[in-house]
Amino acid sequence: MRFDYFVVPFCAGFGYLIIVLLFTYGRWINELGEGAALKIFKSLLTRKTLLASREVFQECLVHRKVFRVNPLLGYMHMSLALGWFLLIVIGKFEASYFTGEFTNEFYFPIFFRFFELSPHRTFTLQFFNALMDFLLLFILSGVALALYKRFKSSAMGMKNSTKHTSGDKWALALLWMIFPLRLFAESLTAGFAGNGSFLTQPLGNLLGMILPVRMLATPVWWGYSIVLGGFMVALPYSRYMHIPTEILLIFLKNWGIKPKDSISGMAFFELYSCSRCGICIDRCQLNPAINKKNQMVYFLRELRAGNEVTQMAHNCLLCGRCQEICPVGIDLTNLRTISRKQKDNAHIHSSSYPSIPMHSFSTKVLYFAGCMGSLTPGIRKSMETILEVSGEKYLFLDKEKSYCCGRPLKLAGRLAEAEKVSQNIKEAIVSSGANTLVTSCPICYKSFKDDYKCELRVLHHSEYLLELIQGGMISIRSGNKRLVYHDPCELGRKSGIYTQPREILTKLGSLTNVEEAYGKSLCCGGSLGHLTISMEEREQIQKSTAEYLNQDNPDCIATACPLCKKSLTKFSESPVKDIAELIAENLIKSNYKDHKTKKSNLAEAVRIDT
Amino acid sequence: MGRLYERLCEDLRCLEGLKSCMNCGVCTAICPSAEFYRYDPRKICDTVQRADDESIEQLLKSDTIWYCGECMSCKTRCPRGNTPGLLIMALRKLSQEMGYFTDSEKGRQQFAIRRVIGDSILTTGYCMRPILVNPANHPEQGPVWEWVYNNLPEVMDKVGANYLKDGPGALRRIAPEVLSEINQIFQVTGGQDFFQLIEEFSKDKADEMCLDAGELGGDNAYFSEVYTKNSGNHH
Amino acid sequence: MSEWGFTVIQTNQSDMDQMDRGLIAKIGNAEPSIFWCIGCGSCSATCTAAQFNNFSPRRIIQAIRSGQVKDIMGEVNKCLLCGKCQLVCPRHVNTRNILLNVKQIMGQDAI
Amino acid sequence: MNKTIVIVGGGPAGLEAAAALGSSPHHVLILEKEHNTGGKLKNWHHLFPNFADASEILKSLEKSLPLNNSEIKYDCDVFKMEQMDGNLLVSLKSGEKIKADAVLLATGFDLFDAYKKEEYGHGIYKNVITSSELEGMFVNNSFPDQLKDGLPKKIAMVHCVGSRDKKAGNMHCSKLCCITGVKQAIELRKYLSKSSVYNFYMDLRMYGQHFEELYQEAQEDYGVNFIRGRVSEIAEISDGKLQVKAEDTLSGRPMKMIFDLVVLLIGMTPATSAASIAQSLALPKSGSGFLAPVHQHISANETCIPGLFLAGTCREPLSLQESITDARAAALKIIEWLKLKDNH
Repeated sequence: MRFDYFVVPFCAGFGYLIIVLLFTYGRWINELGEGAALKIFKSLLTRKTLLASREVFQECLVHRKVFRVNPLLGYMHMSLALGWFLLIVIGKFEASYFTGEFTNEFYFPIFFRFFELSPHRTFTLQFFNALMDFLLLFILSGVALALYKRFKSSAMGMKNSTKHTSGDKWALALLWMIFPLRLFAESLTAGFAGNGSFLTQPLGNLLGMILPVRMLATPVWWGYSIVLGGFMVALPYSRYMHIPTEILLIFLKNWGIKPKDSISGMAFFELYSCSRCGICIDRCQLNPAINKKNQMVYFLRELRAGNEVTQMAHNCLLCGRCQEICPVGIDLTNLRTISRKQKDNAHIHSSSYPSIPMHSFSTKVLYFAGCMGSLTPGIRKSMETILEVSGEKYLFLDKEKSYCCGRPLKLAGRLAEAEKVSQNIKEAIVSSGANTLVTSCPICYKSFKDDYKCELRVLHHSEYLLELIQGGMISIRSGNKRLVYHDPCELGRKSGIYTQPREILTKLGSLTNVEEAYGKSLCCGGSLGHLTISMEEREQIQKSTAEYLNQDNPDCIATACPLCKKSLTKFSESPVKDIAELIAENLIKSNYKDHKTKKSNLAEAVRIDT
Repeated sequence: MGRLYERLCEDLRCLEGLKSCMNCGVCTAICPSAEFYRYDPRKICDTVQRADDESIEQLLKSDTIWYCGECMSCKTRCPRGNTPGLLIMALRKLSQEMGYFTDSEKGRQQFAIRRVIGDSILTTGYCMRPILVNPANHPEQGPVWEWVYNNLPEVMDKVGANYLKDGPGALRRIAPEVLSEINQIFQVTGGQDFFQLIEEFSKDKADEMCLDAGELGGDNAYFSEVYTKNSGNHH
Repeated sequence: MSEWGFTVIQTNQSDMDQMDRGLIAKIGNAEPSIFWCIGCGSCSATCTAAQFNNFSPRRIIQAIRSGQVKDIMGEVNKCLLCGKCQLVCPRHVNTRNILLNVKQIMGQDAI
Repeated sequence: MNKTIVIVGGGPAGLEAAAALGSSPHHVLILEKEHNTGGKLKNWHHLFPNFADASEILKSLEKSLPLNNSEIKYDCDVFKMEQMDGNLLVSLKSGEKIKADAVLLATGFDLFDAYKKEEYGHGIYKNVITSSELEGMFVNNSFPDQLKDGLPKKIAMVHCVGSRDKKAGNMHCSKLCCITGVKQAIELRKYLSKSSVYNFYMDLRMYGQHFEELYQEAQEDYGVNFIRGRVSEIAEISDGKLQVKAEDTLSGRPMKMIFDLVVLLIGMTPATSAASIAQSLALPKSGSGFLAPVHQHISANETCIPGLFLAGTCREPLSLQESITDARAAALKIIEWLKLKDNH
């Protein structure tokens, strides 16, 4: 048996880590909730697992998403993750090949060059040796970059990098020490044993000229083992917990496990998967003028530390820009929302919110403008005009009274209350017999689509209007106006509707693209999700977003959300219009008369009295 | 502009009492009643000024208009020369004429007033006589009053009042020809009809409440109900 | 002797010297925009919840400012947090945050 | 020595200043951007609080222009001014440049663009009009059909549209819309005797002579209703009828009401035409963007640029009477300043 006392710190650290991880993960898996076990069992032997494995490779080792943010940053992450991973795997192969047996002491590959002092003669062993040196160099280049990033983060496209806690700094110091120490230990050993390769051997020879290498080697191996063991002990308490957790998270996610509405189980997997890379910081529009150190990376850190986070949880636009770029793919806005959840929850007076009275609905299409629509009557009026011209029979659900879809309460973390409020509308929709529900408000849309779980088709008006155009129900004049489209958060990032509005707009004029569009689209500042931000601060965001969209002096800024329209109008030089308004302006009304004569075909808005 | 509003406008007290209120609230600030009741002369003026019949009807059927003590403090303060107190009088009159007064607890007390004071005027020529302050209905007067009440003739003699006797002096008996003159005045001016109206509306209400209202006086269930009932909701 | 329902009527007049300044001090600290309200009522007029019940953000702000804390018990829970009040306010008052603060400060009392 | 005084703007303030400068030996040049004088006054029918005929007033203002030393140039868009050897060089959009010894800015005001308050539906619903559009109807006697038939109509007057409103970016009180609302309510009641008019207000600022009396008259003699509450939104229901939502703050209840016509009382906002001039001279502005004088109390007509003066609504919302008084005060300051300049 190959043994030396210096392996003890490493073994102890490793053992400790395994116990802690088993205990922690066991607890979280236990909290996944009912049905999770069945779900995992059912998915285990399906394609989902393969897909998850691929994702683990792409994200945990190669860090594809980080590459997309900045290639140098991506290389830095990849060199550390993939490099270290390969160092372990290849090291194992090397040791196995050398000893001729697969099973050997688990620490043996790691301290291989300490135990195997004879210079390697065979080509294969020399190849392994060179490969290991190469990997070490690969990792060390990453460590050097990381060091450089500490001092100059802008070099990797990050205006701000994470301000770390002292615990994280300790773990970081240990991590950075591991590889230089390994280099030194191996070089010193190579200095007297000659078992090094292209990196370690010359360095060893060099050191041998000035240092008593034989005497120094063992203490440095001790140091290497201590640092390695120390890092593993520190790992569960530092941001490096993300290394093992992220792998599990990817599998669980692919198997269809979702976080519940409290910080437990799956939420912990997400929470501990945050590597505190800080990429989210720059994406946050509240940064840096309005508030510092409140971005997701800090929020998750406080949450993980079990600190009071109510204030932090509320100080967020919930725009989802950070989530879009998060390399780990954590459902960040959801974590923020569920942290807003109040203990005393269900105290809303549900009886105060009467349902939409049920008349005999004979229409197949329901139109729901949304409560914000009453502040942007241009959109409502345009939709009425378009629907009338199209000849579609429809019912305007909230023409006279505004009803709340419940999403504002949900975003504020008052889930039970949101449920109660939405119940009434849901009943009216379900029992209406209609097959299509069209809404002008992306917030309502998200709510109807994801939370209501109704049988009928739920469409945002941009989807519906495109259908009407494609189906020849309405025809529009094309123009040559230069348009810029602003993606509303709730429609784009949250609901994935990007193409339909653009398709409509290309029919109406020429669409100019801006850099921050699609998933990267800016928040208009109107954010329903941020409850504590002051109007002055909102206006800062509104102004900068409006200025950004106006950069190429378009003729008109198009959007598809009443709240975005309202927010951008004040500061925009060019007019801000909803897609429905643009269509209504360019509507060809030639068929209109035919419809008008057929009175029965006309939409009839039912008076809704309560 | 509704029916009730137009009827109010026929009342001189309304025309004089409410010209153009600008909702400054000084009447409410000075009002002794507003200090204790949920009573707000400003709001009443505003309601009437809006000429909305629905809310005027609500007002006429409520306890609110009966909280006013008609002290007319409001008249002295109003910067626009309005008199909410006069407006209240007009509202009360309309409430009596429409029969809405029976809808509220304080309004129903019109019946007791009609029976006690109304009867007293017509039969004796006096609004108020000591005999009307029955200790059973007025416990607040205490035991001394009860003794006085039981020994009224002797006490009156002792203090030198010409109590219910012919000739001059306080509380003397009113001559029959004078009494019939008073009755005639009531007949001609519509006072009798007005009393009759209150009687009729009250009797309807008494029937509705399954209480007997009697033909005269206060010795009946409806009278004692309206006289003594206090829901405790007046604040 | 008849049964008499005498009650001693409490004064309806508010004594501003005795007003409860605790809540306004705390809320004013957390959300100073409460002092900017001019009582125009546009919030209550646009309010989605107020269409169906007697909820009135303006009245709540007024009650807090004049220390009539009792009047707003249970009121804040009627808010649907739709944020339209803030969109129409001519003085940029963050009404939603005021209501959230009331809930937080008053805790169980606010129910 | 005779000097040139340029007056930018031929509205009431510009005309009155020119008239006041008539007795001086200086040459007065009025630069008017439209092709006739009178500014906003020419689109106004009757003036508060005494229903004086606006066209009569305009006529008398134009009549008092001195013939001997004044000149009016129409269709002149002034866009830039520079300081040059103690004088001011006025540049027109046409390319022409005029050297002036003194300049009086009487550029007036813009009316608030009511579409900016989209929730009120101006430009979306045909029966939502502005106070200035209503005045235009009175001037041209051209009322839409739905106002002619003599049936009872319900009309809402919405106060403070775009004024005292951070959302509209205007923190100032335009101060004249209150009395305009009262005046127009009376006019509507006179014109449509069966109509009822409701004024929705936050505060009624009846600061001027006879304003409060007119308010009282509106209530007593014309039965105009006043509801204290700011309108939050207007929605069109069937047949072009408009549902107005407000809180009746005095009774503490939210309310809705259906109207046939809604008149938005739009206020005065800083004139955009003055903005480029102010920018070229780095002239300071007040909070809302009106041109700022050196001292609000004691030198309200003077600016920090020597030889540049202000008169009328370019510096704050003013009534006609105040504008005219202000113009005269500015004229006096100009004469004083030119005298001082001569002595140096």
